[in-house]
Amino acid sequence: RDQVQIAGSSTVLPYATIVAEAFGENFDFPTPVVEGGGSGAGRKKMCEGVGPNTIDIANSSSRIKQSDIDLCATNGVSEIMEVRFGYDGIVFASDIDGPSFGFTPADWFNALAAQVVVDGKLVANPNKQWADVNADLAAQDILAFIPGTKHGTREVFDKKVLEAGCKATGALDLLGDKKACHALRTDGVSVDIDGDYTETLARLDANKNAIGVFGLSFYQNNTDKLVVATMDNVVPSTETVASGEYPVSRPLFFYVKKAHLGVIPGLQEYVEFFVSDDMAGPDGPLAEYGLVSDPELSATQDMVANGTPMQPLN
Amino acid sequence: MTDVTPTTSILTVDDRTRRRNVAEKRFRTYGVIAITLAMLALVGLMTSIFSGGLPAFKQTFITLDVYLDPAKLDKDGSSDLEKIRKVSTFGYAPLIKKALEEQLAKPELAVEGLKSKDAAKMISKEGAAEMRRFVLANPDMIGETVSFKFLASGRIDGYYKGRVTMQSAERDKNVSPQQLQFADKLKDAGLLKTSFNWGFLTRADASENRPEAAGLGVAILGSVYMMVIVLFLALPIGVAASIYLEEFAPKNWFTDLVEVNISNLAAVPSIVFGILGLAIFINFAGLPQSAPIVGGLVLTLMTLPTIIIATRASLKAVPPSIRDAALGVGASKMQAVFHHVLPLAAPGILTGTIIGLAQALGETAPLLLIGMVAFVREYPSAPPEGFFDPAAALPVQVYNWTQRADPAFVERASGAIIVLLVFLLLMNTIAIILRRRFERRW
Amino acid sequence: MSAGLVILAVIAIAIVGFFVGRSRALNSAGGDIRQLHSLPGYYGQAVFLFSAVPALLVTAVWLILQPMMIENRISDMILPTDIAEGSSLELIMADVRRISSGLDTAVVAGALSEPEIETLNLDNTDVRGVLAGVGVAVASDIKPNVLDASVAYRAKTAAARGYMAVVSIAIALVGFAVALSLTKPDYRARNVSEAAIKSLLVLSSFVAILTTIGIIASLIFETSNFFRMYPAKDFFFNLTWNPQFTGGSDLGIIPLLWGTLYVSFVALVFAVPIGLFVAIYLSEYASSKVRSIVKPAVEVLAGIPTIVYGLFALITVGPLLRDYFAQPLGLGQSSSSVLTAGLVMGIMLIPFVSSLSDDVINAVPQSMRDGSYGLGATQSETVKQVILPAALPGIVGAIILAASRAIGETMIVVMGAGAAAKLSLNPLEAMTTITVKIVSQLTGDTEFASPETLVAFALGLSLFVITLGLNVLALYIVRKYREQYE
Amino acid sequence: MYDAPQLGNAMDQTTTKISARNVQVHYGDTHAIKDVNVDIDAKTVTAFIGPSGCGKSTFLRCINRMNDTIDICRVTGDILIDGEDIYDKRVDPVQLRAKVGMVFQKPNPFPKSIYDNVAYGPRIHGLAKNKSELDEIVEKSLRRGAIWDEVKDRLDAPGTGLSGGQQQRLCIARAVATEPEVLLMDEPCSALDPIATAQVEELIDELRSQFSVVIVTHSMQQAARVSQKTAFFHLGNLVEFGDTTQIFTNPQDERTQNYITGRIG
Amino acid sequence: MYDAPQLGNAMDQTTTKISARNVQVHYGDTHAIKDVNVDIDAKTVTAFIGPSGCGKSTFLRCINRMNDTIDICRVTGDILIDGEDIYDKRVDPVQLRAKVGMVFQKPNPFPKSIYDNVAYGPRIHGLAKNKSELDEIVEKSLRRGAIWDEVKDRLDAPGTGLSGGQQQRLCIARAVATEPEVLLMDEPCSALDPIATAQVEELIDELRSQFSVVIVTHSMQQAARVSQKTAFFHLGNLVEFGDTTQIFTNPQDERTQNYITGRIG
Ligand SMILES: Nc1ncnc2c1ncn2[C@@H]1O[C@H](COP(=O)(O)OP(=O)(O)OP(=O)(O)O)[C@@H](O)[C@H]1O
Ligand SMILES: Nc1ncnc2c1ncn2[C@@H]1O[C@H](COP(=O)(O)OP(=O)(O)OP(=O)(O)O)[C@@H](O)[C@H]1O
Ligand SMILES: [Mg+2]
Ligand SMILES: [Mg+2]
Ligand SMILES: O=P([O-])([O-])[O-]
Repeated sequence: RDQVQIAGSSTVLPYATIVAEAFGENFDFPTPVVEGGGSGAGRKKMCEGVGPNTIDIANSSSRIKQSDIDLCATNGVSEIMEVRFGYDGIVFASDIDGPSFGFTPADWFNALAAQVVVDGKLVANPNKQWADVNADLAAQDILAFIPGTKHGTREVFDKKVLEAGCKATGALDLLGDKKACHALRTDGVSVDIDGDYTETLARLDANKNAIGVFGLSFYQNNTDKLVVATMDNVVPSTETVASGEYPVSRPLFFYVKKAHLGVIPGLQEYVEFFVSDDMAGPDGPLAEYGLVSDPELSATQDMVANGTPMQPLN
Repeated sequence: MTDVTPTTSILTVDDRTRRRNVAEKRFRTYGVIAITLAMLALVGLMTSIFSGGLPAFKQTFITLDVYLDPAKLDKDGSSDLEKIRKVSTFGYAPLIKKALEEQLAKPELAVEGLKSKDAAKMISKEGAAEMRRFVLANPDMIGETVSFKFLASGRIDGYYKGRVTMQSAERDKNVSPQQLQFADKLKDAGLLKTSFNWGFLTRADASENRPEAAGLGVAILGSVYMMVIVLFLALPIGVAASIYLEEFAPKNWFTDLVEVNISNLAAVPSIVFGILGLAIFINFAGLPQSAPIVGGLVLTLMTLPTIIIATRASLKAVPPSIRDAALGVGASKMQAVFHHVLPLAAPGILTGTIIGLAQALGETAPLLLIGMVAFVREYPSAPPEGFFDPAAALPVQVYNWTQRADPAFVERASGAIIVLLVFLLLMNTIAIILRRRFERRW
Repeated sequence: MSAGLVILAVIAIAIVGFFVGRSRALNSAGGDIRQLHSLPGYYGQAVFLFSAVPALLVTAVWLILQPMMIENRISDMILPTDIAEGSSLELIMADVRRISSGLDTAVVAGALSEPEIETLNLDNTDVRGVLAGVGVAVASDIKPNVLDASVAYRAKTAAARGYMAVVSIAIALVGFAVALSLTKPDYRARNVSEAAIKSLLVLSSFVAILTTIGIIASLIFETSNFFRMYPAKDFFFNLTWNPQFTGGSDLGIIPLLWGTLYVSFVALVFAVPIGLFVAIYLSEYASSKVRSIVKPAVEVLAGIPTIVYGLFALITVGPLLRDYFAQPLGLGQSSSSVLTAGLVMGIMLIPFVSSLSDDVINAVPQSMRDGSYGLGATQSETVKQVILPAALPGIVGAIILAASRAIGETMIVVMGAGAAAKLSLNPLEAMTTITVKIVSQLTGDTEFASPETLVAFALGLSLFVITLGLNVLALYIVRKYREQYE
Repeated sequence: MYDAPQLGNAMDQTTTKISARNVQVHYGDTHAIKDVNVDIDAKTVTAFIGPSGCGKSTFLRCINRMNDTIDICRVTGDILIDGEDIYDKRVDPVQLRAKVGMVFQKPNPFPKSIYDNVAYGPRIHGLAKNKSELDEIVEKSLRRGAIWDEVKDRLDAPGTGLSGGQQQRLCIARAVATEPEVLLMDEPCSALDPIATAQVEELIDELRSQFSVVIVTHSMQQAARVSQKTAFFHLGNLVEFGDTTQIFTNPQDERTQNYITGRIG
Repeated sequence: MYDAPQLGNAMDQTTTKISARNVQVHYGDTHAIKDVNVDIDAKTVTAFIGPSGCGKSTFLRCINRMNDTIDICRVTGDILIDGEDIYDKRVDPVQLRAKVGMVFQKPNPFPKSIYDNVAYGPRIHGLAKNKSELDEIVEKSLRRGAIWDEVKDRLDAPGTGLSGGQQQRLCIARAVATEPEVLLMDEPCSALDPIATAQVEELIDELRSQFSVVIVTHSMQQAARVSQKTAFFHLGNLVEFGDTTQIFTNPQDERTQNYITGRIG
């Protein structure tokens, strides 16, 4: 096999293809083959073993899990390199012709949670319109398209929006358990999307009064159709995410099978090229597409150059 | 009794016949309605596919004279190819920017408020790559001014296809009204043209940053390879299995089991065939990831039940007297089947093949698990080695493109569907013609 | 001699055998075909088969057994100390195989020469580097014993290949000779070659069985893992499907099963009548010209990628049904619904029903129609009472095909019916199917070894068993109904 | 050899039931029927005789427009039944065929039970008010078809599992079950033994009291026995038509003579 | 019941070609052939007569094992051809059928051209070395089937577009084209006119000089004309078997007598 093979997160996929394309153009190696399929599936594939019919790199929009590392170990993939190359912002947007919104996590919790606090007591969610949730918001029926439970984005939504809202409204104290904050109403107001952001966009098109959850880069490519909502009065952008002002974001990774380094032609070069300033830097094509560049990129570059394997998860 | 006058005239239709004729008409109308519905659905779908996809076959190009500046491309003037090779595409981008700056400086082309950095964005990022390829192939041209026909970026292209308007550009982060004005001026100056997009059929896929450069070349090859495998495996195996089950197998619980089993396989979700393919062909047999051979084998297994069910149904429909006639002149059962029964069952077999291949050609889910739903830019080599090289497939390309953020990919996805349908028709034409030949009544 | 060359050689011998056998048969009969038991071609085929089949079988068995035998011996060369913690003998043997084939590659690429390999040791050569240079991946640094084992493995393999070539070709030649000696006028060559063809046919029908076994085998392991993490009782009887990212999910199959059956049913309600009427009209009423255009045109519906149907459902049909049907009737607000997905899927399934039914209806002998017309039946009466019953087995096949496709469809359901699992009778509500969930649980972000992912395998296997049951039922019903005919 | 016809009813009152004028039939390029003119009387049995392939079946099929179902078949000229042109646009072939029944040359039972084969016609024409009436019709028809005794115990068995002669009689029973005014029978006794043949001939004679019967036969004896009128076809031409006794005793045309005496085939 | 005949003494030259011993045939529950024993001589024509549905076709189909193709049909007992049991495991039914040809009761031409219909047998048995030999065989067979003149101009036309009698003769031509040693003919002349019938009878007579012919017929006259031996079946039983002249002039069994004189059917 003479080309690098990569699989995993669909969030990372666009970045990986941009890098792969540029890599193929500028190096004498063939362009790597990049597959989507989801972070979990990608890590599983990487851990299937060592050899030409297994992949070299797993893209992941969340950190690798201990169970994956164990699986890798049982299949002889003992050394893995973890590369964090940037951040992904998650935004809330609606149809451009509708009203614009300014949310807080508490608004989302009150709009979508199965149980909310009314007069200090937990009751089944009675809110019908955004204005019921927060008088400052438009009097528009609540309808939200959120990522399905298999998406990493959902995990971020659960943690950074719902849990934060849960705490802010005081529901956490009554519910007692963080996980209970994740329970959503089932009356069709919150719709899980198993597909991708394009499906969410199409659904917004069919339901003009809905609000969808998107990745920052996806939104940036569709600013003529979508109007983005602020969160805690912060407008999402690569800058506000990088500075940490905009709260809803997550790191992006890829994992390299060390046994293949120096064996699969171009693998080392690809990894280095990916994290180079030319690509992943704040002015590189990845940032242009919507990646929030990692402020600690140079540390990553050093790590890649040294081939430092990953330390055990703590 | 002796009265010979006719009971009824046949020229006047009696009540009961009238009622029956109404029923007949109604029945016939149902048929017409059914066909009309099917045709309407077809026309509706076709219209939406074609209206969405036809623009993909046109592409906007910008012709520019670019000075291949030795100061950038061959810094030490050594003309050493190794060193020229070191200059990456990032090094070529400024040359394009410079060339545009020159155009922008011309009074008739000047647009107020348009920065040269933004003007450079009107040219596809593929432009730099094309220039680099050109220079590496013709290093002696460094220092000359060369005219390049660059792809316009997706948004500019979209402007001439109605996807982007001045209004939408106001709100669009990736394009500004000034850029559009400049494009219009370039057009007036004859530097910007729209022409047929051969690249759409021949180029490989491109990344999110350059939808205008994305093409179907690799996907078409991958689909061809897979269909060759499917056709040459699924058709013979399917027909052979059906012949055995229908004509030779003793009718007992075991053949019942096989029959039920085959119907059941038809109901297995296609992704499960992907799981099977991953387990058996890649993990067990050690075949490579992302390769058409694995895709073809998986699709073969998926198509088999369709062909078997169709073939058996049409073998059943051949009247036994034909078999008797052949056996009666001393043909063996095998000869009777191959000489007489099979030709009569051919229309049904071909129908099964048509439907089975259509399904196989359009299927994405099983390919998901064997690594074929991927970004592949290298063309697979010629068969048989090519069967083992990574490749994409047409439905995969459609699936990928519909998931991308840039709206230009939506149009390409529809264009890819048109290609897929044309491919399907080409593939099926032979089958359709053959089927018409074999159709007969007796 | 590589395995490929051996196979080619055997086939070449067999092809020669075909021609020799044929002409020998002709000669033995003095050029008079009538003296032969079978047509001369059959004698040729018999020689072909005798030459090729045993030799190829031996080659195949040899190719499978050889690595096992050799590995058995070689694995003694690996000492327990060579096996690192967390690793296993199997993994090391995989390395041995990879290194030895890598050495071959290196020789071909000119990076190593045969004499160099004989004296190869880790002190004088950076083996890993050399192999990497020719693009062969090796898991970790090579230990001396592993290298020795690899070299030995390579040598033994080469020797075994040589024996194999000799043995296979010898068998082919023996088969050739035996078959030729059998070639006499009264030799039943046709029976031999037909028996061979028949075994091919039997083998082909085993492909279907093997596929089934393969599917079950590839699902059962992870399914059992799933049931170790998640109680079977809950999976089969829990009425909610609500997977969570972080665990603690409800994974009841019932709502998914309901959705599957409901959506498929709705799709068939559209597809079967329309498809049947299309078939009837095309085969009984339409002119051959209309038929030759409409039939392939309808078949295009089966070739449109399902994603197009999905978008059609999502963007056009869904909102339409919601605005003009669901909302005015107060039946719901959702633009995704069972009805949307069923309707759109029904369109896709039309050709599955129509084309095959058309073929079998067309195959009903004309004398049946004549008999009915002669009694004064109208065309529709003839169709309903004579032709459809006569064509029933084929039509059932077509419907089974359509139903199967409906159950297995993903994209249309995701976009048309949504992704929410629900138990409801209202066809205008969003629901989802087993297949959709198999795809979404299998491709996602959660870790693989979690019940949320593994449930996909359990769903696949359950669906397999359920459809098996439905098929048995269908066969039983058809049998019972069909008995009065034929 | 020939039995003299003992069916000498007075034939002066007969009226014309079917008349053919300049009928021509082509199968593609084959000219199968050449300009045939004939008047077939009501309440008589007319026999069509002639060598194999001369066009008897073709002409017979014209009379109830069964040739409509053969794509390549073209019929020109007029055929009148009760003075009405059956090729008229207003004519409903379905109604015509209900009135003009047919027994085909090759027995073609439906792949249904024996009972359903016979009940099929009465059902579609609504001849029976209820099940017991239908049972009666079926029994009566099977009796008339001279097959009741053989099949009465297995009415539910498939009609296709009968012997050749039984199938033929089943088809006769099926045709008479709809009570047509004209019955066209294409070699109805070809597979029947003498006794069964006699029974069918009896049936034909019985039908004649009300209806017209046209029968194609290769047996001169049979023609002589059952028919009052005989038409002799040769190579697509209607060579001679007249009273059966006259045709067999005193043929006008040489070809008829030759055929009857066994010199041309 | 009628038992195996011991009357070989009178005809010492003739040898037994086919002998059936205790043959029983069941179709599911129907007992179609009941314990039949018969010896059929070489180089003779044997006629099977009997009322419709008595089992003639069934027995005929046993002789070349065509009944194998009917699922529900069970045959017991032995049938020997040239002393060899054809139901023996070692017997290849294909070879048997090449040796024992058959003309079916219902004409069943292949939906192919007339030429291919006839050429099919010779092709699969390799009877012709080249195209012109094949042409010869086809012409000769069609001539023997008394249909050459009618079809010689349209050998490429489909066999299914022929008239009933033409199809029947085509099937006869197809059967003789393979030159079988025994020819089983199930009512081969049922759709034929007298002349064609005479020609086929001539053919049968000609075949007799080398082969055995078994013919099922409903025409007593035909049986008397062409056969040397006659077997009378009734309700599945072989009632009587003997020289044709003896059967027709001096039947031993009452049932035979009744059938011949037209009293049972
Ligand atoms: N395929 C079949 N399935 C069931 N019963 C059958 C089948 N074929 C024939 N029979 C029955 O077996 C008996 C003998 O049939 P056979 O065809 O041998 O009669 P036959 O003597 O040839 O009569 P015919 O002169 O009418 O052709 C009949 O009662 C018939 O109904
Ligand atoms: N479907 C057809 N296509 C073409 N030619 C046909 C067709 N049917 C009959 N013919 C031809 O038309 C002529 C008359 O055929 P027809 O069936 O009327 O003969 P027939 O008198 O009934 O003969 P038979 O006594 O053999 O049944 C024949 O030459 C025949 O070959
Ligand atoms: Mg006829
Ligand atoms: Mg019979
Ligand atoms: O595809 P994801 O793993 O990024 O959701």
